[in-house]
Amino acid sequence: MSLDVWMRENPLTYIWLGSYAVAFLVFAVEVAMVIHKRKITLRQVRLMRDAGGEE
Amino acid sequence: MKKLSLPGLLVLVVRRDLVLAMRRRADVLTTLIFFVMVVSLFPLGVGPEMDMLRKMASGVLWVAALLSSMLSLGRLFSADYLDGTLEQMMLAPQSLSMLVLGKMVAHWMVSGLPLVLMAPVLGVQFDMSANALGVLILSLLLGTPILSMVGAIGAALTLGLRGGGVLLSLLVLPLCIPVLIFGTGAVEAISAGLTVVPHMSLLGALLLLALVFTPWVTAQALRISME
Amino acid sequence: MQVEGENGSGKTSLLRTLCGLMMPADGKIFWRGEDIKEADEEYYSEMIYLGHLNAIKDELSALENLCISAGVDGLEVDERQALQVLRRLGLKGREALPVKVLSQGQRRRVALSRLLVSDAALWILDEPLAALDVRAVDLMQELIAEHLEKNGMVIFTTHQPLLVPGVELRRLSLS
Amino acid sequence: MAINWFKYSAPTTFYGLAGKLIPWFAIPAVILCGISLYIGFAVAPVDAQQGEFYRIIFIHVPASILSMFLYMIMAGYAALGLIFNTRLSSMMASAMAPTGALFAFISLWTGALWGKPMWGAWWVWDARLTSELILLFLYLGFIALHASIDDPRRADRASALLAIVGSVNVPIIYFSVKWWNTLHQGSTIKFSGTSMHIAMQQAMFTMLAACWMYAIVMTLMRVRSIILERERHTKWVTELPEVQQ
Repeated sequence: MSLDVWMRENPLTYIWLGSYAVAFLVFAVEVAMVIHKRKITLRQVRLMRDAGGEE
Repeated sequence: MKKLSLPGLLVLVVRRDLVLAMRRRADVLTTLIFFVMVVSLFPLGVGPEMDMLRKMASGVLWVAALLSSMLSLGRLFSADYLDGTLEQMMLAPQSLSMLVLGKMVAHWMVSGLPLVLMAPVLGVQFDMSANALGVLILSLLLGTPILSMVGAIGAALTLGLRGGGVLLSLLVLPLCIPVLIFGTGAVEAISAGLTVVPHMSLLGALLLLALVFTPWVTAQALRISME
Repeated sequence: MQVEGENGSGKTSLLRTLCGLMMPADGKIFWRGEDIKEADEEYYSEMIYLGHLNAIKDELSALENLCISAGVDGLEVDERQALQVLRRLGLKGREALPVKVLSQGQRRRVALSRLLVSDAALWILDEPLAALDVRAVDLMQELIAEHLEKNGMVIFTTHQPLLVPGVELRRLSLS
Repeated sequence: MAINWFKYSAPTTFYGLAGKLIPWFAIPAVILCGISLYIGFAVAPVDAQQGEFYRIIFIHVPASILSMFLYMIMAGYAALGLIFNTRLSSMMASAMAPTGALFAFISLWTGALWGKPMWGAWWVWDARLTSELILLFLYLGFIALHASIDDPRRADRASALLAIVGSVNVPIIYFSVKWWNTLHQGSTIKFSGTSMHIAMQQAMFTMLAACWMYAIVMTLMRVRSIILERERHTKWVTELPEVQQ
């Protein structure tokens, strides 16, 4: 199988692309999601405050 | 006026749920038919080689039993919840755990016991030996009550939620894995000529643990869900 | 005591909180000087709650329903007594029918029958008169009067006027 | 009234505290991660048995450890929230769940990638991999239950109960899976089979520390959002500088 051969010839690329890149991608996505969530929450809170102020 | 004792209460609740199940027989039958169907589909899916089927039999029967007990769990509390009976149970001076235990026992008798009784017939379809069949029935007998009891926790937590049925399976199935492992392990052990005592005693221990803790946990879950 | 208020003013919530089905956001509820959270069993054996829902099973007959719900309340009721109670509530001849064939008012009566077999001192009734006809309302007034005579307490909500002869009702208005 | 004060203003003060703590964990997390990668790839020697492939463990093992510890800590917080009715601990529990689930996922993913060159198969029903998978299911159940209940108080309490039941079950599951595995003559290759070089240990422990810091940062950031969301009706939230602008 070609993947098997390739993997044995380029172990470091395999490790980096397969494990570390994926892991760091997951971390990056999580960080992005958390920051996005904070932005949305802040916007919601402001909307609530503005709506409350008009009442 | 006479006060009802705790065992009396247990009997009352079990009898009530059994009478209700008998008057709504279709529900009980669908669970059983589902079980039979899932088990019968496996040979169609993997082919009729008897050797393979004999090997798979215990696993197939156990997984099917697990799935069909999930199917009936949703109804465990929801009917009582909708018509207000559950509310009354929470206000009863007796311990809610006892009432919950009664409902668990009734649920097992309605949805677990028929599966156990049906298992030999299906086992024969898979060409199981008499020994293995006996062990399988014994393991189901010990294991299915645990499924009802652990499932009751999930049923109480998902009470009245939309999409409760799927969620219920998602919550309960991982918790049932040890039962599945020990149950099928026992059958494999006897097929390999080994003793089944450790499997059975572990299943028995799990059953005792479940018997002690799950009614109380389920009662707490009901209180959380009913608030 | 009669609790009054518009729809959504919190009557049901108040009653549910009183019987411990809901936790108060603040404060405590006392029964005979004890917090109901601690006096769990004593409180619940002296209290009976009837909510919007009838808490009866469609598949069971009126008689079975009464015996079982009394059993859940911790009381053993013999058949003769149960039949008597059902008869008094005007369900004569329908005791053995499954409840699903009865009318709304008749189901409400089955639910009310629990009150008559219980010896609870405190009745908490949410809309007890819903779906009841004039005769049943009269009967309800009679029942409440009897209960009060036995030094009982009743807390109820209603939109209909409920007059109990010889008793001054206390009113609590939520608005 | 000391307890009341604690109960009601804890999220208020914690919001600010968490904000101040985040950089103190975020920066070391990045630095430690860098150090670990340097040691792991430049210093640590090639393993005699496993060749270069063993270097996956520098991320795999910390991720597995984190996923298990986070579940236990989450269950602990959930129990605190359930028993003492402290809102902050319930919020912490729900803030930790996604991070824990992601660590479980990373652990499974890297485990599979390690397995392919070692065992010749992406997935082997090894006791540890299987338990990790079940742990991921438990996380998903917790998150799904929390998400499907609208009332936040009921959501907190219900999922807390689930987390506690799950944490009681985790040892039973682990034991049963391990037993099942030995019964079926599973794989016997183990990470710790060969004695570990000191540099390998260093790389792994620095990465473990980095992952801890990362998990703390994520939890704190998420809990800040949750606090804002739950407390959006209160005065202190509307007076926050980040809301004012």
